[in-house]
Amino acid sequence: MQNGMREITYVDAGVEALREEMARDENTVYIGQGIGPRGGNFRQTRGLWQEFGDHRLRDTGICELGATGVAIGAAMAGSRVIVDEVFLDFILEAMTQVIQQAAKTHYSSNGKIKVPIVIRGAMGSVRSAGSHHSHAFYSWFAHTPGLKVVVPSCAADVKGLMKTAIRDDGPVMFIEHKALYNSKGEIPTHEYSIPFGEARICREGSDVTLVAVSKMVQVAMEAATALEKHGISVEVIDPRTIVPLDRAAIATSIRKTGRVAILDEAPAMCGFSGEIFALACEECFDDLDAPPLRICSLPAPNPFSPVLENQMIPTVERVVREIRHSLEA
Amino acid sequence: MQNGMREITYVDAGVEALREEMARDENTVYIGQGIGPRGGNFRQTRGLWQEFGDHRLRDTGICELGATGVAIGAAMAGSRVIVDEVFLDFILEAMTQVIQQAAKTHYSSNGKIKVPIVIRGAMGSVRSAGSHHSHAFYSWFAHTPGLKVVVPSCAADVKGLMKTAIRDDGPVMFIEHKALYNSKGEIPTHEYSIPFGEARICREGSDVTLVAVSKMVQVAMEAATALEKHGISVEVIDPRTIVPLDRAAIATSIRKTGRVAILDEAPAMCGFSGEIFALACEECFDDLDAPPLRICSLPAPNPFSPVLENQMIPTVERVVREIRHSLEA
Amino acid sequence: MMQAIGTVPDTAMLLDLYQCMLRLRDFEVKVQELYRSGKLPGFVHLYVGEEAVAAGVCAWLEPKDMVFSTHRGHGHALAKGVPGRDVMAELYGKVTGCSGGRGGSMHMYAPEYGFMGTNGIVGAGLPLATGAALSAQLRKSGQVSICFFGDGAVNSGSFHESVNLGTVWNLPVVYVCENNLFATEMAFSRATKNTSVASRAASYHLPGVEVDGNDVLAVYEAAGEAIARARNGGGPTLLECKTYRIVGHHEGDPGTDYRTREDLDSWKQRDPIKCFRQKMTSTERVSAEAFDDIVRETEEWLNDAVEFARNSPEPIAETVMDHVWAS
Amino acid sequence: MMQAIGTVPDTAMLLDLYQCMLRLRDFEVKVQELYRSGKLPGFVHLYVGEEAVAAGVCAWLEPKDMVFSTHRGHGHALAKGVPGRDVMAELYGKVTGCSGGRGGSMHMYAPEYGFMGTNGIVGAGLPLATGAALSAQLRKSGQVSICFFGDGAVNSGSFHESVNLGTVWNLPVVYVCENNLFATEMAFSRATKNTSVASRAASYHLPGVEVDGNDVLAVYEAAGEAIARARNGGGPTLLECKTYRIVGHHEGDPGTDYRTREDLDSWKQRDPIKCFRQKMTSTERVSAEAFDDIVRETEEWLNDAVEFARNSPEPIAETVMDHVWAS
Ligand SMILES: Cc1ncc(C[n+]2csc(CCOP(=O)(O)OP(=O)(O)O)c2C)c(N)n1
Ligand SMILES: Cc1ncc(C[n+]2csc(CCOP(=O)(O)OP(=O)(O)O)c2C)c(N)n1
Ligand SMILES: [Mg+2]
Ligand SMILES: [Mg+2]
Repeated sequence: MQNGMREITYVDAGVEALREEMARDENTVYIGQGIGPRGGNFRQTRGLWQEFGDHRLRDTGICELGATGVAIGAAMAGSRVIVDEVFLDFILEAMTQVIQQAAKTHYSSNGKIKVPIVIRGAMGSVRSAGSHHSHAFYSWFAHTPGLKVVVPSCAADVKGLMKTAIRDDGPVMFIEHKALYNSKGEIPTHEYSIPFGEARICREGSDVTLVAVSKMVQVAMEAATALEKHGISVEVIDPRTIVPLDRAAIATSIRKTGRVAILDEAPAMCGFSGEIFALACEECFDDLDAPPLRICSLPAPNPFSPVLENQMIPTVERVVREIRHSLEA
Repeated sequence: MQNGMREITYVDAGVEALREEMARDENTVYIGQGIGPRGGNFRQTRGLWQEFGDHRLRDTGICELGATGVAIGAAMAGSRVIVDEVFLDFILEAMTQVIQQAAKTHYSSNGKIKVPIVIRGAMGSVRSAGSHHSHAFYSWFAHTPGLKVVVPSCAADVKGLMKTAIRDDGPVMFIEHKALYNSKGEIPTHEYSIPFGEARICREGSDVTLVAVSKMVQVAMEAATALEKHGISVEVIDPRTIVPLDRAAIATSIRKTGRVAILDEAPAMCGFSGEIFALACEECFDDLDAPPLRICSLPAPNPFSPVLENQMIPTVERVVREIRHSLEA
Repeated sequence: MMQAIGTVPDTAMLLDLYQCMLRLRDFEVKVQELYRSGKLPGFVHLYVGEEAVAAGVCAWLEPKDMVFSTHRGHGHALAKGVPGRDVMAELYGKVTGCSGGRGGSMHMYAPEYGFMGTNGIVGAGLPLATGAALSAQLRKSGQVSICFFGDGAVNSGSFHESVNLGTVWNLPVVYVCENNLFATEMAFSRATKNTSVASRAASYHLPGVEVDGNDVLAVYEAAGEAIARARNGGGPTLLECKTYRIVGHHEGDPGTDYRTREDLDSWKQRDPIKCFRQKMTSTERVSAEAFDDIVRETEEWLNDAVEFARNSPEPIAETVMDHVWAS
Repeated sequence: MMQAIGTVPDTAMLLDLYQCMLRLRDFEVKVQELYRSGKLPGFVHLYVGEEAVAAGVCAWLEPKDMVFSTHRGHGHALAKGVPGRDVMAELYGKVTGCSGGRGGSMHMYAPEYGFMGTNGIVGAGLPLATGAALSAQLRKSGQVSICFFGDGAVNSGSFHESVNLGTVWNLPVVYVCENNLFATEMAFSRATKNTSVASRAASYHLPGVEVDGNDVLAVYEAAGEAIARARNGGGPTLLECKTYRIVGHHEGDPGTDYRTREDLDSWKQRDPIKCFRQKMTSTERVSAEAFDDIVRETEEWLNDAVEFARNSPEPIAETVMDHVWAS
């Protein structure tokens, strides 16, 4: 391990950020289901209740609509709030509060009312969770003016971006990936935060730029390693935040490689992959040797059968195959 | 007026389709707020209650979540259902039922349970309705596998597509535009329906393809007329349904003109405009003389002030300016 | 402004209540006239006939207290102390409006007066007000949060989830239902079989109280108790004020297709302002002259607000993207 | 299968109830074993301890009647008549499962048996079951719609909006709350101040009934009345069955961090199957031999289901896009 660094899980990195920020500002409250004594369904609040108590860790019954609205109201009134939907899927119960109130109030009030809230939820497929528990519709929030959207792919980003999210004076969608919570990564030993809108080059390469977020960054990295054996040098770039989006960094990479592929756990239609696609052409049309390539989940609800779901969601094999094919074409 | 045609408003065209289909199948029920004796907030069910009665026109209190879930359950049990959110904005109360139940059940049940439901709502900006009543997030539903998405721009399409929607055995999002309800158009005098997935060339042209849906088709047509005076020949194409999407027709037009612009009342980020952008490059990269052009609403909540909203949403002037600029560049 | 519970309001308070109700009434009647003559963009829902509720409740509020309102919220804003100029200018969509012209009738915000917003979404204020009360409890600020909502919101999940949370956490919030018997054209008795809102408090175990929403003194007393309970750590109250809008649902709705002339007329007989003045003068608690002075002041106050709004500038188009993001 | 209300169930019915409960129990114990040994993908929530509810309710149902279930739904599916083979194969994710392997534990559908689905979303079944009842009313099909839901769903807006609509429209639906006192680790008494679900019926004006959910005969009788009322046009009923899950929330949860050993043990004493058998034999209404025959049959039935599931093929990867669209 590099010195000044230590190993930690993706989920514990979030807990650390929360502990530091809740200790820093006692006007910060955390609302959700099972986030108190239980420490979170994913262990995402482990130890916080013991440290900050019932008052600041507010367990609720099953009422995402009410709990999310309560969180927004508390933020409007001057508290800093984290509201945890636990599974991102359950935010579907509370969309009216997220879109109509959290995203609009600062603008409609002419900047008079701030809504410093982090809306947290875990997205994506994990262990055949099935069609109700595997959504990856994070691009919806990017399509909604007024919401910032964070989709971290590793422990270091979870901690640094969570701290920035909590300190932000507006609503931030903090969307982790269920399947990453137990993954380990290195983070700095000293306190730090990561600004929004700065993409990370996860791996340098010269033949093709591969853009991915969240769990698909893992898939992209493995695919890049495999493609190297085929003599293809892949640059993997992770925007880390969709809003704000680091267009410059992505464009710079594409200009360098002349090609871009977008890897997404969500279906292609009207999503993130189309946005990066457009970005590539808007910024680098004359530098593109080929049209951008979209490698996305097939447009189906998530099937329960592992055999079927493995066919639906992009795998390392599929990424390797499609990128090789596109370069050989 | 052509013979075999007659004039009717966009809203009445929908009423006609509903009357014909409800008369055709007595197992068809319509659920929503103010859709009974009142005849609909937009007059979108005028006369139906008098004809079909309380049993088949089910007025509810303010409970979009319950009403939408009830509609889906009734469809699962074997009825044909139209559920009216009235303002599309209010579907935010019911997203969990639309996304988790309506869109998933046919797939998750291995095709055993059909959900023949039309989920209706009026989108878009009208008369400074403000930030809570002006959303155009139709692309969200296109991003959700299992939902078909209809966005009609004229009376003839409303009637023909509504009939197809009601007869469809799966869930269909039928998204009209508030500002079009009173617009007049010609429709055939004989009974007809329009299949999904067939784009309409609204105007032929040779210099640039302009893709738009819903109210933006009007703006596109006016802009095309204005651009003609500047010697620019615009082909306006309206996909009419986003899912299924008539990729072939759009691609054919782009190959012909060599250029494409997408006009959208929604913001660009992660939306419909990016999808058409990708389509253009995926299908016609080598035929494109320039990167596709996106002309979308600015990414802000809808302001109340007409002065501000007029600046936010694409106007004929802006479309003319941006297309001229892109062609002269 | 606070008074001990039970004590009858003194003359100053009686005049305050009258002034408040009259301002709300005259303001809305003016808005109706301006809207009909095409001066105002958007849509407006007028508070005419329900003034006793806002007046009786807000009489107890301190500036730091917070009010969450509805689509029918001009009256709530004025009663909480937002200047008529700021409200009227917002209805004109002018830059001097309380939301700088970005909001309009259903998006008025004036936190500087403790007014946390009208709202275009039915039921949305319920969790928001509950959350504001949670923040007040955490900050030990002594603030009370008031949630105004209509009978139409009672059948929504927002009501159910919010009142339950407010009760579980014993929050300083008062849920004030303005039960005017209709949600647009939908009679409350058609929307549910239980037409008592106060009775629903039993489902959550918080106090439920019903009062005549057209009797400003009855509202004043009941609200006083509920607000004192909230402020003293006694938790939330569900206060149902039975009232009636003697105008249409929104400007443009005659409001007579779904309500009988007789009902409408009988409720006009129970006009909260007329009745209050009549009662006060006949019992000689307040002199007609004192009331007349207020009538005159109110007229000047209103003219000033309209003049201010009319003469204020439009927002500048190029500022459209301002305030999408905080800081 | 229908019997006149009030009549005591005959011996055949007593044996049916026992068989149903035993199948549900043995099935879940087997699922637990299979899941722990890594044979099953996904997540499972077991019905152990609550068998009397599904058995007592479903005993009254005809094949055409419709049941809407929850995340804890294996028992509901079996009690409604879905073959053990179809349910077990679905848990294996096999193509022979009731959802062809596309669904899994929380997405089991067998409309051919009137089983309208388990559900991954708490509260989602409430409006769905209400809507199915609306369809039955429209089609005059004589079907009854049953909605099983847990105490956790009671605080959700779905409960509030659905029960109100079902009551307003007088629909043939029975809302069966399986109040096992906990939603995951959240005690119902922490989630709300009113721990009686049946009492909430007063808010909507429908009948509310509470029964001992561990006493199959009590559930049987109360459900019989509610189902007859629904079938005869008398409208919906809210039936609260007080029970307890004597296992964890889902496999993996020991279920003891938030519940005391004492509570758990005392509820194990009230095991619905043991108690029923004990009562029947001691009162000599049913012979031990008759029960033992059922124990044997059940074992065979279960082994057959597991064998079938184990030997069934996996879905074919290339079929992943099938059934996204109807027809
Ligand atoms: C969630 C939602 N559904 C529907 C509407 C449309 N709508 C606006 S006001 C209104 C009636 C509200 O009735 P009530 O709550 O009783 O208030 P009142 O108008 O009587 O003051 C409706 C249905 C809305 N704004 N929000
Ligand atoms: C809308 C929603 N929120 C949260 C969850 C996560 N969840 C699954 S089961 C459960 C507890 C349900 O408790 P209850 O309704 O009492 O049923 P029980 O598990 O006790 O049978 C929760 C919170 C969910 N599935 N859906
Ligand atoms: Mg009302
Ligand atoms: Mg429970």
